[in-house]
Amino acid sequence: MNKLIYLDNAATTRLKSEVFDVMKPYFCEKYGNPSSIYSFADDSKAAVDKARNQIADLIGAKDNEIYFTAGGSESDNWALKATAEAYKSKGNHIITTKIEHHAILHTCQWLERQGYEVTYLDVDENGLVKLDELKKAIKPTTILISIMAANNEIGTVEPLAQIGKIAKENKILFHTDAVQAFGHININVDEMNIDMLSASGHKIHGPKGVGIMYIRKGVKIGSFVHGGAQERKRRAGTHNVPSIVGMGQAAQIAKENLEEYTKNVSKLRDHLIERIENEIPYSKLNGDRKNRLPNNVNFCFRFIEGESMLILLDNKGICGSSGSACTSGSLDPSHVLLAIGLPHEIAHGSLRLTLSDETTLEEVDYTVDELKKIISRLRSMSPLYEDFIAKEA
Amino acid sequence: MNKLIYLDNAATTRLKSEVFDVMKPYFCEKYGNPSSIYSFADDSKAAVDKARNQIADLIGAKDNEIYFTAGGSESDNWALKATAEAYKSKGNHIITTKIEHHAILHTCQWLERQGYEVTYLDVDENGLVKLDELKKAIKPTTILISIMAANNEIGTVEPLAQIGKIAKENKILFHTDAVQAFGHININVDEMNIDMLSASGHKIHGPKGVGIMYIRKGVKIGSFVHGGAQERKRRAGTHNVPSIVGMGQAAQIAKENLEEYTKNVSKLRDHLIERIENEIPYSKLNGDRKNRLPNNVNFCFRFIEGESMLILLDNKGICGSSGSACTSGSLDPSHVLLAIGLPHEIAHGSLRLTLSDETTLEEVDYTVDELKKIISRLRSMSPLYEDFIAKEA
Amino acid sequence: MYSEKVMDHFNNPRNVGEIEDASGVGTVGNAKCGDIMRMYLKIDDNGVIQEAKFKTFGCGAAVATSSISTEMVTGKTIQEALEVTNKAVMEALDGLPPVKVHCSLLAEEAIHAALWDYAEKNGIKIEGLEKPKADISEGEEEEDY
Amino acid sequence: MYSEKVMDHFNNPRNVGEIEDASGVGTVGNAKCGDIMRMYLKIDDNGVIQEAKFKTFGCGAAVATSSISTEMVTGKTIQEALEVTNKAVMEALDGLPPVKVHCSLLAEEAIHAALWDYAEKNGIKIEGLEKPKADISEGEEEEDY
Ligand SMILES: Cc1ncc(COP(=O)(O)O)c(C=O)c1O
Ligand SMILES: Cc1ncc(COP(=O)(O)O)c(C=O)c1O
Repeated sequence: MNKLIYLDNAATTRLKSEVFDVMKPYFCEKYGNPSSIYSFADDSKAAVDKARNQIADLIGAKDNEIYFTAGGSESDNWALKATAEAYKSKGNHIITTKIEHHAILHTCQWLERQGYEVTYLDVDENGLVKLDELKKAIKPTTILISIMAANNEIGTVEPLAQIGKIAKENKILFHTDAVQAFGHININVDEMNIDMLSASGHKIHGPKGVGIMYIRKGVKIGSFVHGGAQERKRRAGTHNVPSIVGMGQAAQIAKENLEEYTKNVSKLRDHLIERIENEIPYSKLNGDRKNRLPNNVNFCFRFIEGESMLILLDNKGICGSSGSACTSGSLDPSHVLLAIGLPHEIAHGSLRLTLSDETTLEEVDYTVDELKKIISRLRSMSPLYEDFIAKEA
Repeated sequence: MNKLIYLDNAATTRLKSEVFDVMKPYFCEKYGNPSSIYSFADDSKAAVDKARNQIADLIGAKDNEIYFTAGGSESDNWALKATAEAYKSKGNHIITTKIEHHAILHTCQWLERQGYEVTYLDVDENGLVKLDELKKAIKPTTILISIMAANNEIGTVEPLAQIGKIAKENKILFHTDAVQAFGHININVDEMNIDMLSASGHKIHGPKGVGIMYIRKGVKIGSFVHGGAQERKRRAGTHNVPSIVGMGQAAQIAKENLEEYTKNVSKLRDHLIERIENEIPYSKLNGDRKNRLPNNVNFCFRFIEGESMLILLDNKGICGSSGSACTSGSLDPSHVLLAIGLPHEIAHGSLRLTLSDETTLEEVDYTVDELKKIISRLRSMSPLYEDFIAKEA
Repeated sequence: MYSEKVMDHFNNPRNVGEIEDASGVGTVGNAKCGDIMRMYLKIDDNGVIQEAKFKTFGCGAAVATSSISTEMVTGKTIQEALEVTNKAVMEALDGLPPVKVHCSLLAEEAIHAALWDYAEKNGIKIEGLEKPKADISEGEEEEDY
Repeated sequence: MYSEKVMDHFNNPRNVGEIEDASGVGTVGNAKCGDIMRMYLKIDDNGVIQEAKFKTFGCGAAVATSSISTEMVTGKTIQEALEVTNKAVMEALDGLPPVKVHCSLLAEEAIHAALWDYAEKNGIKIEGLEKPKADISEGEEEEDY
């Protein structure tokens, strides 16, 4: 096998060894349940408090506004379902977008089945929410605006501050799914008027299976996971101490490195984009060129299908992902690519490469070199390409 | 500080080093997302499959009937809420008991607020469900019976097979919260006619923040955490691979050791019970003497309050827990102790000591020696004891 | 969870016990709620508290607040003792966890109850002292976990 | 996810390309669904398939099923080629993941479409061969993840 070139950091990231080292004592030694009253549990308690503080720090929140969950999906479900329940008497209308993660979209569909009304906003061809359409969508019954901070497929960063302002002016709660943005771009819940925010540990080189929900003081939502009195009685379940510690540490590292990360990784990203655009014909960059996650590259290559591309990249040790139907496990290609206006056959040929601060220039260059060969090989066996060339001739 | 004597294994357990060793590679090396298609993720996928099999094996289930969650609380919420939703057209009545964990009780209370009807069965003075009352509680609208496999406070093991039989005869789904029983006593979902079962990793020397729900093939419940297509589209969220692997390994170890565990730990338990009963006056064993978890000891000591007992035990390095109001964070003592008929003032003086296969005879003996001194010290400063002695005299 | 001061007073409680010929005895709280505090006061002819003792059934905070309040009232006049409020007790203990604030209320009430008993026995009226409630009410909503 | 056989046929597809003077050409699937398979057959006067080639736009399974089905029909009579069903293709590949079963249907359809084209060009009727659907329907409900 070749050396591993991991360019799927939007799917999950490598747990940083520094993070693992901080987690380690909480597995077999400091294993006490933080809810216990004996002093053996003091370390666990202090560790959870510290992590809460590290995370609050990254987004300008107060410690007691951070609630630990099992991941981004749970946080998204919690935000939407509990808001719908708590603010039912105020209204039944929720505004979101067509390019949200399924954790939001499927939850919205579930809410529709419970009698809620959901508006799914269109986005422009770069994946940006149209603010005037957002304003127009607001009704007297609107209780929540849930718009992602950054898209997981095409990397587009939404205008959070402006959305927050609109929400605030209309006295509507604003939730943002920041799973891809948290630790990757600067977010400040006060400056951006964010009332609730979802994030996940494993997207920032922290552990899997842990996430957070930021809930602004004063937001009156109840629990999603009912049970014990953990997390100020808002989220039941024995604290997952090692993972919480890991997410805290990862957040702190992300904060410390944010400037450097942004600079280095977006430079690599731009190099990758430039080489592909220059060297591979019939390719198209997806997502906004400027308002873009530092680590996201997403292209469509015409006449070929994403899964075959991935397998051939895999043969060369390169890990990427695609929005093709074959890889999404459904018959349609990515709803995000369709929402930005791509026809199905183009969307099937998408490739997402997402970098990290562990990615090197050599890896990026090697990837482009191999990608070029792969794409011309696949085109040479594509009936679509055959027809296209025949027409051109 | 003294050597740590950890007798709170019902709260959480020490992660076994053998389990940690198996988890380790999945943090920083085999960190791939099992939903990805490149071969780097094959290890993660295989690891999740293996864990699923290890867990299925422990309870006589099929692999594809095991769904990974973030813990016992989530599984309990899922079982109740999704069953209520899916079988709404059949009825709106759920039967449970007064001694369930809050993950069940608070979820039931939430369901009541949504219009469901819940019967909370009484238990006898040992905490056993009365089967005739269960039968009487069944209505044409009953869609679910949820009764715990073993109680977390008093260790009473419920007659699962008989409950399952009643459920089956009446064509009602049977869910059991087996968080305390899983890996501690023998459970077979087919023989006991269990349709759904909740379990948690950290109660069997596995990791925190991971659990499972067993769902019998044919049970038509939907998701609780909506989103991605993981877990046969029934539970969204990136797989927590290291913890899943750990829970699988812990389940396998539990299965292999079950016989020895039962023998050794219940012997220690009985020794502890006997010494307390013989050496500490005005003490009362809570829970059923025979149908009892191998590792559970629960006593009430009259005239004293649980939290002070715990602090003084803690001074000696001994970790225990209590059902007193002070430790539950509410004003009432444990609902379980009240349900078995104890008056408030007695319930406040409860102490739970829960053993593991790592507990030694020396630890148990030392604990009783210290406990004796602590109890007489607390009684000497108790106005209740003063009054009692005055009356006796 | 507890401050060092609380732990010190819990582990080494001052003035545990009874006063046989107490000038006033007050018992507050109830066993149902898990807290009973009984305070014994010995008050001299000048109305100065010479000695204070307690017995308590309750949690660590209940024992510690009892202990420190016996210290705080000793040597004080009755009027001064009335200023040993739950706030003062809490401060003297370097704070209590939010769920334990009611224990400091209990201590204040125990002092009042013992003084009330003294006043009744001596047929006097202590200015600013009201008849103690039979029970300690619990109004606090738990803010923290 | 894929068997070794599938990976072998995907990585080293047999008979990729076009046949200039093909006896029959069939194109099935559509780009919208992400799968297009085009099969070229060269059939001799005895009705034996001398050569088969393909071009495919689609996933790994689509390429592999195309590849193996060109091998499977080569040397066969038309009637024998009709027995190269999707089941046979799947078996020859040591199975396909449940979500990929439709790819093997596509291969079967591609053979049929090429034979239909051959029959039309030659004005004959092949027994047991129906006019290929314009599109491949997708009835399978995904059982696995
Ligand atoms: C009987 C029972 N059910 C549910 C739970 C909740 O499990 P977890 O804390 O892992 O979510 C527990 C443990 O606290 C329990 O003992
Ligand atoms: C934007 C977005 N939201 C939510 C999620 C779900 O997060 P998790 O898989 O940690 O539950 C993801 C990750 O897959 C994501 O990218």
